[in-house]
Amino acid sequence: MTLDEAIYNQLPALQVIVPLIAVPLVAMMRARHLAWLACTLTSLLSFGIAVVITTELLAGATWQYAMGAWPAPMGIELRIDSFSALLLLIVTGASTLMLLAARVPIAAQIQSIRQPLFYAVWLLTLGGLIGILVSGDAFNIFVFMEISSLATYVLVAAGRDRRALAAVFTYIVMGTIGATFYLVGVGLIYMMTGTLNLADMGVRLEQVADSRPVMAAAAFITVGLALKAALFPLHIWLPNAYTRAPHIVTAFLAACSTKVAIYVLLRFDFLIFQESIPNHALHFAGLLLPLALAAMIVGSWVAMFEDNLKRLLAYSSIAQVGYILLGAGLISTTGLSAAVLHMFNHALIKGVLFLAVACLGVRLVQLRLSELGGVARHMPWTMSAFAAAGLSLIGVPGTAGFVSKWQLIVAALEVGPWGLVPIIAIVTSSLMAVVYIWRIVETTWFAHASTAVASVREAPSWMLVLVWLGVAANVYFGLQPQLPLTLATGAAELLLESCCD
Amino acid sequence: MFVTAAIAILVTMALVLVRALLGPTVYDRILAANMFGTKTVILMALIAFLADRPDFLDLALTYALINFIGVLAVLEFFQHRVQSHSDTADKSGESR
Amino acid sequence: MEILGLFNYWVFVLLLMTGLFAIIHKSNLIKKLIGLSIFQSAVFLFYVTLDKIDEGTAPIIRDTDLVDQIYANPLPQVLILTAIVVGIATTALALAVIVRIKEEYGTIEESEMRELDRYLS
Amino acid sequence: MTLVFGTFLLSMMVLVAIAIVREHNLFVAVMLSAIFSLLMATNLFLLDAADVALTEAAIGAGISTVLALGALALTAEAEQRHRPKYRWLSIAIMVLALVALLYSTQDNPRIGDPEAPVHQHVAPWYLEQTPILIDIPNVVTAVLGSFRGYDTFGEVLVILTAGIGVLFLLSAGRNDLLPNPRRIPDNTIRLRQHTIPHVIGKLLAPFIILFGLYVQFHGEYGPGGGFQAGALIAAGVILYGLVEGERPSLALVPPNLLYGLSLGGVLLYGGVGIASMLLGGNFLDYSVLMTDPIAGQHWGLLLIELGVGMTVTGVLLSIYHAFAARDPH
Repeated sequence: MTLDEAIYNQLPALQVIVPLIAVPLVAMMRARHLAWLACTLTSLLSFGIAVVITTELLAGATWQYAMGAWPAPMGIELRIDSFSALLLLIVTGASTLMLLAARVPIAAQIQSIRQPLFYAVWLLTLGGLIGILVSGDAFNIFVFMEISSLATYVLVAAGRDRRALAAVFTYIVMGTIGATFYLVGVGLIYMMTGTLNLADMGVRLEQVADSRPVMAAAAFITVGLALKAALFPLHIWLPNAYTRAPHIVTAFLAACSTKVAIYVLLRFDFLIFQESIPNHALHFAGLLLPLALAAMIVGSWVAMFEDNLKRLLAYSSIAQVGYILLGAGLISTTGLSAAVLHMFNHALIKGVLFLAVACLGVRLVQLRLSELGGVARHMPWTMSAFAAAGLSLIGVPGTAGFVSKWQLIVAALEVGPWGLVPIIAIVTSSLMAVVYIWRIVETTWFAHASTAVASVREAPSWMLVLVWLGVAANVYFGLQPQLPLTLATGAAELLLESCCD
Repeated sequence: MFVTAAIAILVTMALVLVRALLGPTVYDRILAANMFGTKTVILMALIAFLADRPDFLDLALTYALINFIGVLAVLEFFQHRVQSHSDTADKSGESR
Repeated sequence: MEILGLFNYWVFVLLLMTGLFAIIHKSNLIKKLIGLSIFQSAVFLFYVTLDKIDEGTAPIIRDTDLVDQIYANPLPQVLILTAIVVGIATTALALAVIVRIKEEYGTIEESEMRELDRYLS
Repeated sequence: MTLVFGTFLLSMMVLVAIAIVREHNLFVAVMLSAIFSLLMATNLFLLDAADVALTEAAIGAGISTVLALGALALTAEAEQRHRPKYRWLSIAIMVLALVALLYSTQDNPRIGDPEAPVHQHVAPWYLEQTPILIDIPNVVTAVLGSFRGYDTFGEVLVILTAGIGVLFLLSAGRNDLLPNPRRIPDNTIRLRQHTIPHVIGKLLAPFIILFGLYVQFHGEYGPGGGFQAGALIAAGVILYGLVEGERPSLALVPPNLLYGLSLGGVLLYGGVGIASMLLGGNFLDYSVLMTDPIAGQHWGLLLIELGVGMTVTGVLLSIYHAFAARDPH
């Protein structure tokens, strides 16, 4: 075995271990620039590993790795398939992009001696999220969920005013309830099967199908993860946490944190409960579809009247969670692949939008729409990037947002006459998105200049380069959606493999 | 033999618990917490013998040590509060 | 005796709900946090209940000549060791947040914090 | 017999939990929580979970009580009475959920049922194979350290996250990350004035630390291991701090050392994993560390438990000092 092969075989483990091992090293550093550099390079390396893994998995295989070399149900197994690969790309990519842009905004918001700790916690968040995605073991997912959650709380609490602390406390309480519910659910399944390995669970649950503990487990896990994913009406922690966190942190979290929870939710519901609970698909859709539709309408509705720019985008995110779960609730290959694709596209869109907000945040303290009048005339590059990403959010043809919304509509049409309801919701919610994006564009470009913005300059050019890189990605994946589409279709087929249709 | 002892300990624990829950002063509760810890240590030792695993006396030892630290911490912080705001601490002690 | 065979699960459910009640109904942040730790403790009880086996003893293997000795299931114990550590980590972090909240707001009552923020905005 | 004991103890536990929720004096609520933890630990012991009982006693009843008291000293001691909105509605929902959950437990396997699925799959393998593959008596340590060593790595990172997080949060607006012994006002009264607790505490502290070391290195043979040992050692140093005051305690074990211990423990754990990768095995495959796989497992377990102990000691003490050395005003 050559060295290349040796490293190649260890890739799944390296994917998760590289950021985690770097944590103590970064935390030891005293110089903030060095800490930033180390953190960014680590994240870049993780992204590289994710790219290599993805190219391997495009064919639709799964990659297994036994931790400690113990065979699967006894030891912990890592299991990467095209669904996890797509999410890995999102998480590591978003982290790298935001870190590259982070130096200036973070220097402005966090004291220099605390910055090494901040970057160490960032790597913990990244490592925790990756750990969830690559894991094939139910309890191991809990452990990594807690690493990423605790680290996320700290990142959010780094926000500059006291309301960040209040938001974080709510977030801690909600997050812990969600995680504990998940833990109870896993315990109930363990009680009925004696195993913690996800694949093994799926097989062994068939023998105890239709028992009350399994139903309770499904309820606990679905509710717990819906709480983590901020599904309406369990979203109350999200707007404040997103609004009060440092801007770059918001950009990172908006791009990936709720999506990882949705990933785990879909895994459990489709791969484990689907077969063991009779009519599970019906229950799942019956519960999820109305909530998803409500989230789409309510989230967009609130966003239309919101004054705070970050809170506005946070409510828009709640609506987007609705889109994703709508696709999943249709329980068809097209629907699921649309959902998974929208996870990817939404990460691209929201990442860019919040990154543009971070650019604004470098120059301005208040991010209320009423005080941003005419800011675009001073920061044209930032705001045109914002507008471009906004178009993608609305779903204008030629952008990434269009592809996944189109897929969603196609999936809804397959359902028959009832599919009209989701289509109406999608169209309504998109029209609302037109309204709130237009409100921002109108205010920032055409409104009378307020005094607060009179003397602002354009954001640092390095950040602009990154924002526009994101915009370019939005257009590229709008015109050439093959890569995410292949992975998403692979994921959908994988999830529905065991299902009825 | 061990069973009888264990039952006696359980009854004592219940009695101590009554004091801990009813108070009325904070000092009662501190004393009750301390005594409850002591009873737990003995119960632990008894269970170890009942289960025929006397090597688990380690656990009872841990409990004894931890209990001591816990009570000292309570006293320390309580004293600290009495001295820093003597009014409020007394009131909260008597009102319950 | 048979009726007590599920008693641990009932206590688990009761504790879960008691904790949840404190989290939802109390305005004091420390009280909420204590509720949260009762909520988490309930799960410890649930998991460890699973490991019990009649006539069994703790899974620390004694002299090898006792071949027919039955041992409890070690796996839930390992999981709960982890969960306890997660619990203390969450508690410590939340306490630090509460201390900071007290310094910034001057109160740790959620209702008062909300009032104060309303003035600010 | 144990079933009856358990029922009795569990009933007491429910009573204590309800009392905690109803109690308005936070100081008393924290004390009752300590009693709750002791009851929990006794129950865990009755359920044959010796390692968990040890951990719950050291962490639940010991460390978390001390931390909560430290935070209380900085915040408030009484809860304000207030009447939440929609009280009865949510109580009704909770009672409904309670009934639903109680209903769902009816199909659970009876406690101690040897036929329960958990005793059929995976667990028997651990009990059978541990003496053969790892050759240590404590199966819990074997599962924790080797079979599911990756979970434990995650757990150490959780603790580290909490440690870094607390330091990060509490350093806001300050010039140093770690508590600085020279900046702490030495006017705190502490228990130094009271001779008996002072003498006993000072006498006991080294023995607690010694006992902690015993638990650390005896973890393969009896209940215990890195977590319990770390908590005990931290408790010993905390005891010293309680009776002597913060400043001497920080001078004895400097914050830098504690920070180094926390990070070093994670590095040691991860380093063992990486070493096994470099020697051609998978991550955390200790068998490749030595020519004899069983000796490799022994060494691996010893080292990772040491890493766990280091991180837990370092983090718990750092967190304690972050609270205790803080000026309440």
